[in-house]
Amino acid sequence: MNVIVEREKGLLELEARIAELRSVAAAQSVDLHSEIGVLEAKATQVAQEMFGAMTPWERVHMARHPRRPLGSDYLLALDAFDELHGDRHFGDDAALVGGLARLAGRNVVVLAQVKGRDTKQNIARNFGMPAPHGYRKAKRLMELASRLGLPLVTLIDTPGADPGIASEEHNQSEAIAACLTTLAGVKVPVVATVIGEGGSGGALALGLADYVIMLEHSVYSVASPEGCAAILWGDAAKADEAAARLRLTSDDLKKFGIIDEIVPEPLGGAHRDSTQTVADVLAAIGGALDTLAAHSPQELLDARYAKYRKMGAFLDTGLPTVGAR
Amino acid sequence: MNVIVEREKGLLELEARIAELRSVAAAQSVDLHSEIGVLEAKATQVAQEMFGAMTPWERVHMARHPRRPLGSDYLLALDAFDELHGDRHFGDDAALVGGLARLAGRNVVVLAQVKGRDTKQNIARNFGMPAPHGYRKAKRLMELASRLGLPLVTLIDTPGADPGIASEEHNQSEAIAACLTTLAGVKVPVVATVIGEGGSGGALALGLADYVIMLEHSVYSVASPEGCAAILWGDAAKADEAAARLRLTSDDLKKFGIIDEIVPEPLGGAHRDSTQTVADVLAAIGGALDTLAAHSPQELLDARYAKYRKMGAFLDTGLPTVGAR
Amino acid sequence: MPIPDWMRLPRANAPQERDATLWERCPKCSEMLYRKDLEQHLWVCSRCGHHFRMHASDRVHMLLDGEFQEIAAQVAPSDPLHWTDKRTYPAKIAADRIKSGLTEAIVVGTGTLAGQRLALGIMDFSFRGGTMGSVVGERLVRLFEHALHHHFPVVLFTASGGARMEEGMLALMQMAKSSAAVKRFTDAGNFYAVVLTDPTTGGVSASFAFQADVIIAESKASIGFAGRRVIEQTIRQRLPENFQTAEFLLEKGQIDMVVSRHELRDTLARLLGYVAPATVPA
Amino acid sequence: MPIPDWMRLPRANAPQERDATLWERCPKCSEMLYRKDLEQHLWVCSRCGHHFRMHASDRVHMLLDGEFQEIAAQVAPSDPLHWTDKRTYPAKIAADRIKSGLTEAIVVGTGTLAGQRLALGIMDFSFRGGTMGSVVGERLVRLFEHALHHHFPVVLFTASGGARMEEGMLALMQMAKSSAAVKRFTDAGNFYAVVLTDPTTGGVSASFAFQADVIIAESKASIGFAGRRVIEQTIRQRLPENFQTAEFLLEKGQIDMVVSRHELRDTLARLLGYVAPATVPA
Ligand SMILES: [Zn+2]
Ligand SMILES: [Zn+2]
Repeated sequence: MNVIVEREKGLLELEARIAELRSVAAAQSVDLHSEIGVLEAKATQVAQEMFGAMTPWERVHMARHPRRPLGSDYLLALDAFDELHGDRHFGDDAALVGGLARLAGRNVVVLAQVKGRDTKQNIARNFGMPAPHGYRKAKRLMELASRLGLPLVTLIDTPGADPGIASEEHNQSEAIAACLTTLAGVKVPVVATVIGEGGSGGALALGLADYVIMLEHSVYSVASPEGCAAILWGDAAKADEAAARLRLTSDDLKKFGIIDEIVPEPLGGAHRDSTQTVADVLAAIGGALDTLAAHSPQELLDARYAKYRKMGAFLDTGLPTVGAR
Repeated sequence: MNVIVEREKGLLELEARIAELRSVAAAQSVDLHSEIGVLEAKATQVAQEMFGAMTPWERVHMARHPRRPLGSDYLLALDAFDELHGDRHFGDDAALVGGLARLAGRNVVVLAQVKGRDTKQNIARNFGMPAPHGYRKAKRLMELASRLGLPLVTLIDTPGADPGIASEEHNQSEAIAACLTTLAGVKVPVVATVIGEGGSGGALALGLADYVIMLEHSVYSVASPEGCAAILWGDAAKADEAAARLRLTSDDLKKFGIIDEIVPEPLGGAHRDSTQTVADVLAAIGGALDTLAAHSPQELLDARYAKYRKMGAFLDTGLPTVGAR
Repeated sequence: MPIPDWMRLPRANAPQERDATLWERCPKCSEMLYRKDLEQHLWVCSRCGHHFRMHASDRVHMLLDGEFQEIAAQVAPSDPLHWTDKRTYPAKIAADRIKSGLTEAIVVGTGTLAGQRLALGIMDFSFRGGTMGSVVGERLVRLFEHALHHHFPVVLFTASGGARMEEGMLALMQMAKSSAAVKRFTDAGNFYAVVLTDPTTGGVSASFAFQADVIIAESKASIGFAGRRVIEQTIRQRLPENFQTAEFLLEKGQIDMVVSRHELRDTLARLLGYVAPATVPA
Repeated sequence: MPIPDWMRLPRANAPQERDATLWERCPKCSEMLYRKDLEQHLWVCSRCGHHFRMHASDRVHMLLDGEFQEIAAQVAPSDPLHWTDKRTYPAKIAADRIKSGLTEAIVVGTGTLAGQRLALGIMDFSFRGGTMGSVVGERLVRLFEHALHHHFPVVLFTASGGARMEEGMLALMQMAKSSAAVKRFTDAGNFYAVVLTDPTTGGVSASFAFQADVIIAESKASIGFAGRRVIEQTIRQRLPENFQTAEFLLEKGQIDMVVSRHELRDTLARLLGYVAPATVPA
């Protein structure tokens, strides 16, 4: 059960009533101006209270909202997109879609993790969890982008890489690991955007980038809050506490220097205005591409190495004074 | 039924009788000197008649002789060999073995197609017909050789690439095609040797090389004589005629410039002295590596391109006068 | 548009099933189709969508804005093996020239597609079953070298029964020769797309056909390494209907897209647009 | 041989199951083994061949000819998330230091193996389950940079439960950080071998563990991306016994070889010999 879906029901009722009053007013030429004004003020107040300051756990649910714009919505909004299928060896993975695209006046290669909107779609797309042949298709297209000099744009939205038997048999570890070395070496700008759930290594496989954007209420985490809670407290119900501890929100991650930019969402979440949200994200990506276009391949590679080289928090002055010696 | 195996029976009987006489002579201190001499002369004469000039079809059978030294025999004769397994994605193919090796004082990466010696081994090694994951392991090791600066040594002995359902499902075409582009681009010397059957594209996948050696009675063909006869005459029994037409012997191929060196076999074929044959082949490879070692990576790449660039026989002066216009 | 030599070969004069009648029977659904209509519909059956094999010259017309500058047209087959089976190799070549109106199993050259210059190679099954011999290899390499020099993208249409037996190992070596040319071309950052048409097998599928950046297949085209019959003989059972079809390969992750012939030109135009933003005057 | 700091940590003084007794019970066959014998046998059960998890310092002694020059020993964990669950992160670190006698889940440095100089990194499951946090990432990168500079081969021993939760996304980013370092190192023509030991999973398996030129696994080691329990919960059925074992991975083509611990040093010596022909004085 999604806590945001539950909580926004009251707001949706309020908005339905406003719409109803408006149509009554229009149809019967009654002046309901002040009644509507009161309800609108109320709706705004409710929305502010609900969404003005969300807990990390609420933001996890926002990131998983069933009406949140999906990878496929972004692909549809591109100026042009031609999907390229398959890893050439084993299969085509609908959970990780890639192709040639035009975005903000540039030709790019785009890679997007895509969840389904309903159960049927989710089964076809394996709930957005890529298999090894999905990551191998991604690697193929990363190399294509690098060779053709096309910038690489990735959209991240996955609970994690597929944890099934076949995926282990086909070496999921190597598939993700190979994406990471490939991204470390591509000679073109790489812009990654977390648009929903950034679930662990399966997300990072598309996330080693020159510039990383997060949609405001997306989350990006070393482990799912449920999994983390189960490990730490043997109790998945403490996921809300784990969500808070993991520092998985966009503002936390910006402070840690793990992401570079946050794209704000409409009050109440991206799904309240999907079209605008998608446009805002694509504009942010376009801006990043403009900046990166000024750099030579070698400059990009050096800057990318330097960026990840300094990631981490540690002491470098000998043993810290934690614990006894 | 192998025609060479059939025909050498008489010779083997003769040799057995000589050995028998020798042991009788030794055990009973009888002087059988002249009898043995007569038989030895006879054996030499028989061998000369049988093997002095073989037809292409006989040489096909020599190349397929059940006691011919196999890829595994060469690997065992290396100064050192550590097998590296698997394509990292799908499986390990026993029909195409690869690893790090020491040969003639050099560290190299070796790739060998390996048939079995008996039915059990042949099932394990799929009769020397590599599957896509075999060629992908080969590609991985070619890239490793190139990156580490280790020369690449390949040993070719296959009826052809595996033609099964799973191999088609896993894109046998692409697996072979990728070996070819990879070999075209490796920055190290490549020496290929046909030690038995060089069957079509499945053999060529290891055959794009700076220097190509053939063991005298090996064959290297665009199609199997049986397959060729079936296509041309609808009659696989005409394989002997096809074998002659296809020009698949080492001397023909040397004339066409397709191979660079022929390593002679003992009279009667490589299996008559496997140890010596294997040593001769390894020495020839060592010699080729010595020559190639003098060249820079760029020189190797340029020479390799030029070598294959000029392969083919065509007219370049307009339409030839074949047929009517 | 100046018509290249090979298009002037007396194809129409030869008695050939395709040219002899006003009507064609669809091999898939048996519908009788009026030949003029069929040409207009790019040789696609208007009833069942079956894609007929298509002549190289028809493909050129279908794809290019106008002129086709052929390359290496004068490169012609010789007979290095002095081959003969039921007929001599030269006799086969001569007969296929008349039958197909082509000088070899591939034509290569340059032109523009939707205003974008490209190097184009088209194989034709009607010449020696689209087999690859020395001429196919040489023409391909000259095309890739020309395209490399001018930084043109390359688009190839494949249709092939594999390596050409009558040239023996010289034919097999064309796999190596063309692969080396592809490698040089793509390593330099150039774009190479292939369209696999019915049928694409053997030495062609196992070399340049599967080395492209983007691999398209025409609907229902039969594509594979080993021939269907060889596999059936090996495994001693019948293969499923869709085995080695374009659609099967898409499902197995082997190709990027299956495209109907009607969409092919637009698809190629878009793909070229991604990699060659600067258009040339049409 | 000067003993590095981390070997001087008071491991032996801590009350710990391994150090507390003269005898160890084999978790596989239940044989009681005399601890001194077990150490002599490289922590391999003399009855059933079970490979015990091994301490990093024991591995160093097992592998190197003599001295181990530790690198980045002073790089130590901080607490960027101010993490606390049942205990604080610093408290966990402090406890594991005493328990393991290690300053972190990896030690890195240089030495010679059979006369051949190498850069060596050894993870130890007894420190935070071998999880990768910022210190593991930083020490790894310093090792690879040092090896790149000196053109040494790198050999890593992995043992890890994955990324370290207590450092959140900073831990996950070590996958990217270490991958970038591996890429630079191998692109420059240097040799990198890994030995996967029990267990190697998650963020470590999905980064530097599977990026090596040669991948060895110790007999019976458990190796995989997702944990066994996660998969069993997902598919709601029990996995076969050998699933995710070293032997299973070999069969599936994922690794180059499975090696018994007794053969490990000789195997590594041979592998280093192929890529570093010039030996240094031992
Ligand atoms: Zn029809
Ligand atoms: Zn035991």
